[in-house]
Amino acid sequence: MSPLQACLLFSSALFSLGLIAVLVRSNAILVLLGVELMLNAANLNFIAFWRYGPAPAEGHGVVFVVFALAVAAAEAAVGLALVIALHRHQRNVRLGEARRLRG
Amino acid sequence: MNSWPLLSLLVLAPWSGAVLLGLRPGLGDRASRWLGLAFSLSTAALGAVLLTDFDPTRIGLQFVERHAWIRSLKVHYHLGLDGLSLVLVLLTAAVAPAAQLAGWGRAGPTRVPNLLLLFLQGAALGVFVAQDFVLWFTCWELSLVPAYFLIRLWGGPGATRAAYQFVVYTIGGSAFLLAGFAALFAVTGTFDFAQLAQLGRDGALAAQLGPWGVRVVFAGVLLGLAVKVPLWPFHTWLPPAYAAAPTGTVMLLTGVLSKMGMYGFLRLLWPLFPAQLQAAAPALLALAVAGIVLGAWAALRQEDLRRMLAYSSINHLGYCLAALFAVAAAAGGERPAAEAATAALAGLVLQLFNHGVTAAALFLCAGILEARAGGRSGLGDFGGLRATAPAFAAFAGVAFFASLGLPGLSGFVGEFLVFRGLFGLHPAAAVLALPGLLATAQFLLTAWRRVFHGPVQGAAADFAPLTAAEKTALALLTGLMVLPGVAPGLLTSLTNPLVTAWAGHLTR
Amino acid sequence: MTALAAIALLTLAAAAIALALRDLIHSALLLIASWVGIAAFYLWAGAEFVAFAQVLIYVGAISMVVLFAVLLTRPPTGPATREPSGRAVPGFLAGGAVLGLLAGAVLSSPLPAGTGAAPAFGVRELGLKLLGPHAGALLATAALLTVALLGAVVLAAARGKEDAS
Amino acid sequence: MHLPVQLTWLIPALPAVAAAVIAAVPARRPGLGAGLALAALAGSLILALLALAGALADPAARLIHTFTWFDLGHGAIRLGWLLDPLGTLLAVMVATVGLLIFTFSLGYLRDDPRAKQFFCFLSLFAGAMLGLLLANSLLLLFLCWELVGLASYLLIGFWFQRPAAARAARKAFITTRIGDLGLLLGLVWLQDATGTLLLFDGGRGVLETEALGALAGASTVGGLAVSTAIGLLLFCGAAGKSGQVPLHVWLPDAMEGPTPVSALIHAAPMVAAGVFLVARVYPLLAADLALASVPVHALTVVATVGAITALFGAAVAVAQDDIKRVLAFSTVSQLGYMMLAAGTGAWTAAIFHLLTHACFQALLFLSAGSVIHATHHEQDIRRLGGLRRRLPVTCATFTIGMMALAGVPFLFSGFWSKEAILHAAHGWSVSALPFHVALAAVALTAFYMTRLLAEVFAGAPRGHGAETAHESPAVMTIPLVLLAAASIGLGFLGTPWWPWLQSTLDPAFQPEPGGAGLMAVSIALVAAGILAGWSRYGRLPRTSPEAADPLARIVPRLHRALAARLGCDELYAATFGRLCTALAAATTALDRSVWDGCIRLLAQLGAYTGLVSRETDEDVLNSGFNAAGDGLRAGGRAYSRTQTGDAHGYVWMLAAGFVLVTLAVLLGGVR
Repeated sequence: MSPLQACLLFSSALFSLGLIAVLVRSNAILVLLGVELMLNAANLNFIAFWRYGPAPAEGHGVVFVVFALAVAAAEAAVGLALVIALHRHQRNVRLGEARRLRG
Repeated sequence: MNSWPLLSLLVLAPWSGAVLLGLRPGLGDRASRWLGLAFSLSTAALGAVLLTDFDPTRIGLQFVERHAWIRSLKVHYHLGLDGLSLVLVLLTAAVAPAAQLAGWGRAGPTRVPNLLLLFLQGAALGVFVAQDFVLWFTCWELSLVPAYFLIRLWGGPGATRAAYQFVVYTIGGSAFLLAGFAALFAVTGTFDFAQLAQLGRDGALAAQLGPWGVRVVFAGVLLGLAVKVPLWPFHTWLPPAYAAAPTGTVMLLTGVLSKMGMYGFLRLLWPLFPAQLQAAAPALLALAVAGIVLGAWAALRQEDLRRMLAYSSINHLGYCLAALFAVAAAAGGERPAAEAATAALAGLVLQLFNHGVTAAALFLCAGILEARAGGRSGLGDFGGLRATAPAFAAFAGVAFFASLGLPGLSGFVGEFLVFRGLFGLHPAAAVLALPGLLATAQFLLTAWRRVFHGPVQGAAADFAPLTAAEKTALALLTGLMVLPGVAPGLLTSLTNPLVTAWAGHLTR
Repeated sequence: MTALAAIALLTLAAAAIALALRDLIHSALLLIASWVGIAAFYLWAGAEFVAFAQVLIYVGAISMVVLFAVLLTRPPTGPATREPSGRAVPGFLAGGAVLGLLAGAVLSSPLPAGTGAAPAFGVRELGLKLLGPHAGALLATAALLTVALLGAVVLAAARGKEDAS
Repeated sequence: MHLPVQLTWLIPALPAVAAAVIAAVPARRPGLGAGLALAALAGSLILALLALAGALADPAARLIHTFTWFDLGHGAIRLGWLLDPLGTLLAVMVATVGLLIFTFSLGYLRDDPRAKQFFCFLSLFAGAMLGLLLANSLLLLFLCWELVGLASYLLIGFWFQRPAAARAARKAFITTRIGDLGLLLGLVWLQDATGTLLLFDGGRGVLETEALGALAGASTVGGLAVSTAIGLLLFCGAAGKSGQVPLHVWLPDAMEGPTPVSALIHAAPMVAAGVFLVARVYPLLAADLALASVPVHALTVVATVGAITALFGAAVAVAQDDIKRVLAFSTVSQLGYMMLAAGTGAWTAAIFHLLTHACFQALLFLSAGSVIHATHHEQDIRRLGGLRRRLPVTCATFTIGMMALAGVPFLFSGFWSKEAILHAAHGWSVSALPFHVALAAVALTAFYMTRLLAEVFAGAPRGHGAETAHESPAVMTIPLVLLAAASIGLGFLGTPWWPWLQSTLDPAFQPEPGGAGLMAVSIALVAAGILAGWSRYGRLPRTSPEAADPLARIVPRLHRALAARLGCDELYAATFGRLCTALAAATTALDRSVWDGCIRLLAQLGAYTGLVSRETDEDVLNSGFNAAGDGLRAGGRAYSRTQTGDAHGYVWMLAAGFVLVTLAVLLGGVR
């Protein structure tokens, strides 16, 4: 098992954990945190491929992760604001009860 | 050499005045007037400093300020001043305070119009000293905003349409300009005028753009500038705009803003595309001569004083364009034409200054007439004014005869030098342009006769005497019409080395 | 490799426990630990700047936001209610399936071995890249952050009408 | 004591500065303005006399002073002053006549509230005129030339509230400007060809051998030598200023100004400027004489135009009824003589006639002014008459002027100068026609001047003005007497036996022998003219203003045509005037319809594109889209049932989709 594969397995595991959290938990905050974990897993992949990839001097992976971090920050801010809005609206943060979007 | 950032101050002083006026909404009319005048005079003060520190024997830019601005686009905050810029800065210094003073007698709000005038002044100064396209173009476009609002909000009848036409026309022109420079940047990677000019002289620009590319870009830039000056037949926005704009605005429009286009021709089009301009010059020369002659004919037909003066502006700027195109056409030609080219270019610069002052004075006179005739400015609305307002008639007479090219006043020297150069470079064009001179005399004297001579009638009967502000503005402009007429060396010495160098490029 | 294994184990464990806990405060704190683990991974991989950014953004900023959100949305009485258990089993099954698929894919793919040496890509190089070829994206990100901030403020502060309806 | 050439500028500057000062002093002090103007001009006269003395001390030497006006390129635009007999002599003449006219104006405009302005304009005029005469640079000359035009515009339009005066002023300016444009073009051409506009510059001036040779050697359009073309262009300016046919139309109209102005413009200075210019650039005009190949010599054109003008003016003057108009056309005719003389090579004779003409024409105009002043602005000779007794001094001076103009032999100056011209025309080798034309004009001149004299002074008063006339005050009559003396005396400066003037002006002048026969012919013609005039007008004076002119009874159609000035004004109005109006209208229409039309067309095009695209959208595309839309809506309704709004549900779907895709990739080998 090469280091790259190890890294990728690590990220896969993290991704799956996030996915399970998203699928199972009903608290909106935790769902959001699951999503964050999945995002982090993706970032891990970028770093791994940059580290062991063909052209590390170009630094594409790092640059991408930097942008992803910024976007994640934005996403977290908006997401948590949404959670607060949801809470104001239905007095709890249970995702299952937020069904206004039903078609 | 002064270590102050004089050119930045030059541009920012009127703008800071505008900001100051903008921040004080409750300011009274009186305070607004004085503030506007004071800040518009800043250009005169700084211009005097520049004039004393300016070294007329040097050809290149002086007072240079250069800082990186947007690194990734290689845009610089690059200001610089040569003889041509200095002459135009001095012109602005003369016209802008007069334009402020022109609004003193007018009823209605003063704060916002004065604010906009100051803004316009700063933008025009920015155009004259910017040496980087992005900066230059920003100022170029910024000048439209206040002009639009001034015409739209405080203009006479038909102002809405005229303002709209003015802005759409000129923005339409500048769109081509911008597109052209975007293409230039794409191939050269620089916005700096000096670097671009160097590339243009070497022919590298044409090589990089390809034979068709360079033509398209040239045409775009040409169109943008031609609308601004304006070159006949791109002039149709001008008479309505000049007829509708309030007096101070039209003074700046004709005195300063129309020079921006000419400045663009000299600073951008000619250095960047010498070969293309040379190829197109005969056709453009024909258009310029058409502007001279047809502008004067059209002025002969106008019944409204302002429209007549607007057409006379087209006529007078036609001389500048004709001089430039004749010089451009002669580049590398058979005739060793350095002397004629020098005369034409020196005449061009003189004509720029003189037309600015003269046209501003003429429009100021028209504005004074209008203010006393309840907004009318038709030639038939007056008569015998010289009897009821001799002082005003004297001022107006100087302006009329300066515009007509009477020796001893400013108009003559420029026109003589332009004709001298034009004849040396392109005799047929000079001969064809002569009827323009005749028609100019004809329409100016006809207008003079109808307004000032004959029995007293119309609004001339109870003509209120000139106010102190009007007298000051008129006296200032009159002085600037007499002085260069008697001693043109004051101006030509500033531009002589520059002009000689330009002409020297031709014979190389 | 051992360092990597340790980091991975710690991170995964913290994340797993965090997601299983019922008390949101605790799970948030544990998640912070997991994020620190990820930052450690970045350090291990030689991307110091990203590591610091991870610490600053996740450990510093997002965790605070999460804690605030938790505090603001905590039900007035008692701890969080129990999860409905009906989704748990299929959830774990699905997660396991995804993990299996990914692991299979990773292990079966012919991946490049890499140089092994940590690449020389420091903060200076990163800065040059960001303000050189990626200047446009940087500006766009700046705009995005600003807009997101504004949006978050609007969403979180939109009282009144929303409540009345 | 001679005037240093460096101080030449003082001569024109004194009146010019006086004009500026007068403009600045308050209107309440008219006397101050007049005094200042007189003093300044007197100063100029003294300086001009000093300059003349210097120039006469050595007529062949030219005193020049050159200075830089402004730098241009590697060179400079240079101007200069020149003191030679020609310029200084005319400067003395202008200053003297001007001084007399100024004095006369004191009386003439005593009651005019705007007298201050009048003296301001007069001073400006005198300054510009003196500058013109003493300039050593064609550019400086042109500058002063245009200022002279401005001053004459202001003076002709002095009573600007009269529409006729306002129109006449404008007409004068524009008509002369037509000629001036030719002059300007000539200057520009000269500058381009020689690189300078200085007349004399130590061998490099345009009138010096080197430049003249180069100019005559080069040829241009139509086979003309460059010197010919430039000379003709310069002559355009001279023709405009000196009222030569066909640019003479402004001159009679210029009578609308006050009479001293008429004297100033018609007699001495202004119209003389054109003749002076021709004399000044005579070497240039004559440069092509040696060339046989050129199609036309410049001087031939000058002589031809001069001959035509001389005859035209004299003929039209016969049938005019306004006292000042008769004199105006006589001026036109006399200027034609001068041009004729210059064209035939005798430019010294032209200047001689210019000097004598200045005196007697000023005398005539001022006498006419005296008549007009005395008769309360009555100018129609049919309403005058019988003024011999009421205005004895004026009558005497007018008679002297008339005799000088008509060329009454031996005593009067006009005789000698005209004799010199006829002599030159007689000896002209190109054609004898101008000589015969000039002879005809001599007879006509004597005839119409006798008519004028008889109508105004003989017989009985025929109008209220004439009946109540009183002699003018001394301030007006003294200048008249002085001018009358000069009209007699000046002629002896250039008699065939002692041609001092000619040889002073032109050191190379050689008097041609044998003029006695010619003199006899011209004396006979003058006598015939006077007799004919006397027999028609003096012997049987007109009895009432309405009575028909004797000439109208004999040749009514010719008389009508002459009275209408041969329809020149009408012709111009019908051709150039119409052309101007039409061009102006066409240009405006071009702007309105074509260029604006183009813009509007573009706008319309945009609008049409919009219209077409809208129609297409609605009829073609929309129907299709509507159908598709209906289908979509149905599909959407069906699909929307899957949208439970349950976030978890969505994530489930995502996960399932992910698994499916991954499986497809792994198992299906999709790359």
